[in-house]
Amino acid sequence: MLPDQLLFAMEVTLNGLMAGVMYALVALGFVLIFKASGIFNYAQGVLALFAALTLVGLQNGQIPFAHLINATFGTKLHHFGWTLPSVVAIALTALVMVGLAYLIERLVLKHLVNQEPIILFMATIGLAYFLEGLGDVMWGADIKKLDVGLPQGISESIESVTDAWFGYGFFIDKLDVVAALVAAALVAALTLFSQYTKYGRALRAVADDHQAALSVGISLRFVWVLVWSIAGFVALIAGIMWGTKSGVQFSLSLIALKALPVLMLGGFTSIPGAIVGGLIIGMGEKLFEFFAGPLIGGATENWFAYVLALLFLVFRPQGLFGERIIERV
Amino acid sequence: MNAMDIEAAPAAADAPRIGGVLMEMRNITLRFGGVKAITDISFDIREGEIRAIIGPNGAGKSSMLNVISGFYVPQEGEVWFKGKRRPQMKPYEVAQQGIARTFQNIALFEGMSVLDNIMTGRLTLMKTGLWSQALWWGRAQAEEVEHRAKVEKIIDFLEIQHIRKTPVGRLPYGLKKRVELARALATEPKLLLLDEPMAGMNVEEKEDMCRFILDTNDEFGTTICLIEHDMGVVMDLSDRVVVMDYGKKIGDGTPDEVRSNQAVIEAYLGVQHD
Amino acid sequence: MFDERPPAATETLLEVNNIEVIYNHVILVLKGVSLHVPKGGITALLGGNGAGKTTTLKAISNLLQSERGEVTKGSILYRGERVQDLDPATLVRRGVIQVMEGRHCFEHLTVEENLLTGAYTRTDGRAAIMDDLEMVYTYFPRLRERRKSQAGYTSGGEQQMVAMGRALMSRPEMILLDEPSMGLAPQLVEQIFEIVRAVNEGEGVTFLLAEQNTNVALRYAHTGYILESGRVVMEGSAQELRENPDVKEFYLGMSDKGRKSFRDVRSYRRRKRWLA
Amino acid sequence: DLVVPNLSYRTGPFAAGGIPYADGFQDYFTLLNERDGGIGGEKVLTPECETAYNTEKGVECYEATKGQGALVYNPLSTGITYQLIPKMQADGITLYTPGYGRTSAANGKVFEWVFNYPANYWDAASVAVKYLLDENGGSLEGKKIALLYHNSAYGKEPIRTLEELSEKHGFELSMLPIDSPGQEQKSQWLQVRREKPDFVVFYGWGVMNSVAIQEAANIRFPMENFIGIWWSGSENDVIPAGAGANGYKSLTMHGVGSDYPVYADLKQYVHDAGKAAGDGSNVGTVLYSRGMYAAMVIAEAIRKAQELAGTSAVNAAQVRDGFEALEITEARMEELGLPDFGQPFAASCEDHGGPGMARIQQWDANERKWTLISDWIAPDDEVLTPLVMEDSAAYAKEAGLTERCN
Amino acid sequence: MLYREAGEFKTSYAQDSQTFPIWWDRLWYQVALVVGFLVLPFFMTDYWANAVFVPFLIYAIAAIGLNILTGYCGQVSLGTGGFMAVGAYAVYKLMTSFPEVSIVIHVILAGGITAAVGVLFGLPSLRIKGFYLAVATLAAQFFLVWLFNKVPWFYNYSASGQITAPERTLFGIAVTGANTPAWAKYLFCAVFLFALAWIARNLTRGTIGRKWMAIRDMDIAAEIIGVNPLAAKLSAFAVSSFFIGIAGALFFAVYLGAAEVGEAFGIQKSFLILFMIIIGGLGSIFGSFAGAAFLVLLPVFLKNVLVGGLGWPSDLAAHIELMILGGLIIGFLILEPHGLAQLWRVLKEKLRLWPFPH
Ligand SMILES: Nc1ncnc2c1ncn2[C@@H]1O[C@H](COP(=O)(O)OP(=O)(O)OP(=O)(O)O)[C@@H](O)[C@H]1O
Ligand SMILES: Nc1ncnc2c1ncn2[C@@H]1O[C@H](COP(=O)(O)OP(=O)(O)OP(=O)(O)O)[C@@H](O)[C@H]1O
Ligand SMILES: [Mg+2]
Ligand SMILES: [Mg+2]
Repeated sequence: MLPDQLLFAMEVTLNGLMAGVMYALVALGFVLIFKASGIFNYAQGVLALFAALTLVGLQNGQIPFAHLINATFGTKLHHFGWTLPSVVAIALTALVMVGLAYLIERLVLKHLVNQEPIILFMATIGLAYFLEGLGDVMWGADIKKLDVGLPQGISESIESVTDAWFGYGFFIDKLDVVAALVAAALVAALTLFSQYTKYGRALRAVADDHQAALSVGISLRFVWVLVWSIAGFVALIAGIMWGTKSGVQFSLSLIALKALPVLMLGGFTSIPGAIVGGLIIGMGEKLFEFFAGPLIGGATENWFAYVLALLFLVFRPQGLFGERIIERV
Repeated sequence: MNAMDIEAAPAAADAPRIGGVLMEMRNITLRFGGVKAITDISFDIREGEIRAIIGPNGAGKSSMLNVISGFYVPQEGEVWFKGKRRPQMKPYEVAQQGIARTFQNIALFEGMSVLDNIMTGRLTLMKTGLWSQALWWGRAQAEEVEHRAKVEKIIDFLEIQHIRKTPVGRLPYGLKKRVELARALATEPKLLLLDEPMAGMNVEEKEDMCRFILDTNDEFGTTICLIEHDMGVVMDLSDRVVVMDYGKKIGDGTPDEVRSNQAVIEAYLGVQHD
Repeated sequence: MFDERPPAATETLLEVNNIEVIYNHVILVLKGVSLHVPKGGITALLGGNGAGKTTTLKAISNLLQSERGEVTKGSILYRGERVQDLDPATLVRRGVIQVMEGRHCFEHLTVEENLLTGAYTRTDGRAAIMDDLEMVYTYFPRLRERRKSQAGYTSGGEQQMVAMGRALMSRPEMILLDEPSMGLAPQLVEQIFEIVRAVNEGEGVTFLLAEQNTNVALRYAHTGYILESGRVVMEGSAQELRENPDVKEFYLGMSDKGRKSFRDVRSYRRRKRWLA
Repeated sequence: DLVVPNLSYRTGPFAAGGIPYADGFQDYFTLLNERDGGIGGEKVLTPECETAYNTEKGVECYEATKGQGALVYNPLSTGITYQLIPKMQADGITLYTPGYGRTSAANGKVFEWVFNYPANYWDAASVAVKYLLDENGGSLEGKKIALLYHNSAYGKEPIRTLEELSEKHGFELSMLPIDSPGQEQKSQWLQVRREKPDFVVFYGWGVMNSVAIQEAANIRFPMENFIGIWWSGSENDVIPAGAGANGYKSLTMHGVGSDYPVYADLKQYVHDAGKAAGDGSNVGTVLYSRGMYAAMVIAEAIRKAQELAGTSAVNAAQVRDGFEALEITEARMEELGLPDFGQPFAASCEDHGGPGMARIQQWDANERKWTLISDWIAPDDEVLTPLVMEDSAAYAKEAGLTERCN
Repeated sequence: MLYREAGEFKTSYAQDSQTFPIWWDRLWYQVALVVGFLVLPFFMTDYWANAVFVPFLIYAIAAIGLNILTGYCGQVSLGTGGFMAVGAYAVYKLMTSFPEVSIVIHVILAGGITAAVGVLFGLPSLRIKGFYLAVATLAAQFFLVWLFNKVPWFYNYSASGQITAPERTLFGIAVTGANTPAWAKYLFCAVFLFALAWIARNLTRGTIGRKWMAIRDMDIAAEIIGVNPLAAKLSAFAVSSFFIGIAGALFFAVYLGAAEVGEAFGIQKSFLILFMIIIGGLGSIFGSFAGAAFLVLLPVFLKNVLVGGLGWPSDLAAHIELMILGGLIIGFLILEPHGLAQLWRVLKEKLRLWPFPH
């Protein structure tokens, strides 16, 4: 039998890896957009929130903008009175995300072609504000429960198997296992897409040089709608996972902050980097909290993730898997 | 020689223009991963001369300048400057030694005006501390004015008075090149490295540029090492020419020697047109 | 080398009528430029720095918008149709592609991937694209050697080849070529112009090329325009231009006694007559 | 008119808690206006100002509303409370912070303008421990209690108290901070798995609550050993965890459910009349009741002030006197249609904190409702009073105040 | 013509490099000073001071600070909130430990301490660039907030970790604490802002400013022409943090009076100040003012219009306010990516040409 401390450490490590997968789901959306357009999309977290809100709203048959309508016309609307099956609601939400991508391109990105990265970054922050307000106005600011039928709670099978092996049943959340599977599938699909298809190449070309991409006939509009749609879809998945875990409301958008160190460590442009970064960050912060937390007062996760990423960066300034930064004169 | 003073008499006319060896590259080899950009190249630059480096695209010419600037660190070989072996240096330390340069793909500070760009050339020479600058008292202002006066002379010299206050981002290409030269001159260099100073210019502008280069060389005795693809310019201006191809040196000598070198003709010049 | 060729055709492919271009709502750069580019020909757009050559090309390919520039007057007709309001991608699909000044390669893509992006708008199948890739590699053997390197790390000349090759990959009807010779070794300049000619003759591609290197440009072009400060100051067949004394002096660097040495131009020159 | 600004938060990370509270607060005053024509014949105005739980916006709201003749503030945020204490002291306006805010404000000798009766954070910690003592036959010797808390001023408040209590009762205390907003609590709950505390005392707010309850259910921590403070015991917190939340306990300082006579009036005069502040879905929920309770106490204090001043149009200083002289008896609560809803209390010059009692409620996931499972439990004043004195004395020293009531 | 420079000739280089070379600008500047220092204080009410002017002045200081780092030196930082916290906690510790020393000195020292911390966190900037650096500065943000929350020494062991500013006077008038008159708050901050803006202007037009800008525009080229990147970047971090530290100190001591680190100096603050400089204009001191004014005024204005004017429920108004703010940010960026300052410059250029269109 292994000593307790080691068993705990193993459990923490496993859970850290799982948490990392959850972060990576958010980071993936960032990577996609950055890769394809050089835009550091701060709104990714809000996108996840917006997707989750829309999903819950559709599922429960909420009337969008009910509050606004009630306030202006003195009506008392709230629900249509129907509920939608999860699959239908998810499909509809995905459509909404595509529509949103289209609008974002139409109203924002189109006018910012060829601007410096920081300007685009700012624009996504504006977008984040806007979407956050919009989400609230559309669906209300109260906390909502999201249930699309994903399993949740301790996985008994893992517990009993590990109990048989080590004499100690590990705790793993079923939801995390699902998230890990989904993330693996997403990463594989997206990597293949970006590396080996014509559109994937176009995405990367746009990231490098907007003007040159235009000049060879790549339609920025198409590429951007495409990539924002994909990112919206990834956000929807992240929103489902996180929403199931912690309910749907404003704070969901803050998961973006958990994705940033992941991104930084994995590299802004690498899809596999998002996953590997997520795993390292998740594991690192949980282990640190577990061992050092009690000594220095706990709640270290937020900053430790960043410090960990920073340490990696000092040795590899472009992240573990990031593209080499081309420095020439 | 810190005599960027325009009024100061140029080097005595009868003294030989070209002096001893100023810089020497010994057996330089530079690799990027698998790519060998420079293979075992040696050559020297004499004080006061105009030395050209020519060669086909990708031969490693710019890389050679980068080695001199300290931006690339060669895997093998030594750099000798003013008779001493130069230890490995950061690019800014190299600049402080009196080596200035321009860049192949113009590297001006796009967000600043022409004047400010040229003033950056004086940075290594300005000495006031943070405090004095913060308060804009005493030394800071006096120094600013002093250096401004020097810069104005360079501006006059290169005939760019009218665009002094224009942000460089808006300038046409040819003027940008000229501003870049001004910035390099502002550092009062001992050795001036020019990476394709005349690329993208028409004949008229090339003529102007040649005039500036020759004047700089003449009046301040600045040693110049230039990379250029226009053979007319190279042949007319330079005292000696190094020819590179695929990272190797295939020729070195006076323009006439090089022009008639069969290897050079094959690798680079091709058939002569004019 | 000066083989006199008659202009290949007389039909006008592209017509630019008296356009004005303003940047940032305030900077007026083109002050009424008109061009007629004959189908199947090579037309050179000459002029000094800042004359507006690049701006003209970008106005045609509609890349201006992304630089906060706009065409405020005049019209641009391609095969008789107004193309001012199309987006650049549509224009590429219609056969007009631009090779931008300063190369603009996709730094993080490999050389081969760069070339493949040129075929983005094509729908004629992978095999045809691969054939053309092969063709580009035959034109530019150096690229074949470096096909797997990131374009950002290739030398200036190599990048120019990538940019040219990339444009060829789109199987264009017309190429707008901006300063193809910039920064290239003389041999390569010749080579690139030879390729231009080969493509022009072999595939019937029309070229509108902006050049500083008047000497070479006029040797390969059929017709030419000279632009100064946003206006066309001279136009004509390549031969006429070549023989014009002003062009000789200011653009070809020739005096009555043949080529001047760059060492001798130090003392002063007269100004151009038309700028008086 | 009587102006009682409602600094609420219906947006931002804590909106889910802020909305029902603000509704209850607003609705009660609407009821008074509609049914009784206000308080003592004076209508009550409750201009609402959105703070989003953000201190700067809170200050802006305060400055924007104080000029309208504001009598008393109840910002429902510890951060904003800290901000306002010195300002309101200077401006002479009462700050009423039931169940939150600065605990040592219970000492009226130092905090002339602040009232936090009937109970505060430290009371809560003490009541929770008392309850556990009762459950464990009067001794916690050798037991382990973990404090799981919102890593902010609010969550850190009970630490001192619990430390003292752990010394007194011999239980082992461990600390598990959670950073706001607290969507990720894996580490904390793994820590719980490792340390196996007998009880977890919980000071959370916002999403942190529901996530904690969910995670506790996930690791199969026995819910009956998991006790939240009254800010971690609303329907919002338990419903998301579904059946897993069954048996979760929390403190409360007032009754639950809508079986009180006042709700009939609320329905008649407010909701059915279309004058409700929200969409009406929150009526009878824990936080709605709490908002209403706070409004009720404020109304009573104003009534008292009118009585003392002999005029119905009281000013801010008179309202403060009303607060200080306020006495709420069981009989009065009955009159108000809230029999046995809150604890009776009487304030005085020294005592701005009330008796500090609380009851325990438990969640029934099948019925989806809270049930009270204990009677009023009094805190351990022997431990708390010295702490209050110490902290208020420190404040008095820092702010250069001299004690009153002597 | 409303605005012109014709007829103004410069006869010395010093004159040519003055801050407002054009007479009209100089006039406006002087009018603003007179109004700011001699008129406004007499009309200052609590509301205007606390809701508008004091936050504006303090944010303007922070924005100038960040603009030095981001706008002039090109290093994007998201650690502003954390650095403001350093200033706040430094001034708190100084005020409570040395009550007899003048508050002015405390505030300046707080800036100095922040500068030191800033340099420390600026070290990675030598290797890490662009957005990677921006994200890396978040390490500072989160770590500092955690530190001040965790170590009781910083908040003098108070039960809740809140810090409260004791009353301090200057020339016998309270400038911190609850009894401070509105005008005193305002003037105290205004003087700091004026002095700091003036210093910032001096630094950015001189040698050091050029070094920063060179690094910003093209760091490799800057190094090759002789700028020591380490020194330039670290000095930018130091100066910037000095400003931000002072802003943090004033924010806590004068404006809020009490603060809790996570809440007052959280990541939102970092973003807010970054917005200010981008909307105002990167690399422009005027832009820092404009951006701060815009983002302080806009929410107050919207709130007054939506709730006060249109009578909407406050929550709906708050949500719509978010949408409008987001929309405006995007709108501004589309209209003029280089911020209000550039908008202003273009306007002036147009005025100069007026009535001719080009
Ligand atoms: N930082 C780098 N990393 C990898 N390869 C590089 C790097 N810099 C240069 N190279 C390679 O080294 C070779 C020489 O490049 P260099 O830029 O020195 O050529 P050049 O002689 O200046 O050519 P040109 O005349 O086209 O400018 C090229 O093949 C180039 O791709
Ligand atoms: N984006 C822009 N904003 C403002 N002005 C511009 C912009 N682009 C070009 N200009 C100005 O327009 C004029 C014409 O520029 P253009 O690039 O078209 O010249 P060119 O003939 O191509 O010159 P070169 O031979 O140097 O490439 C120049 O004066 C230039 O400063
Ligand atoms: Mg080169
Ligand atoms: Mg051009």
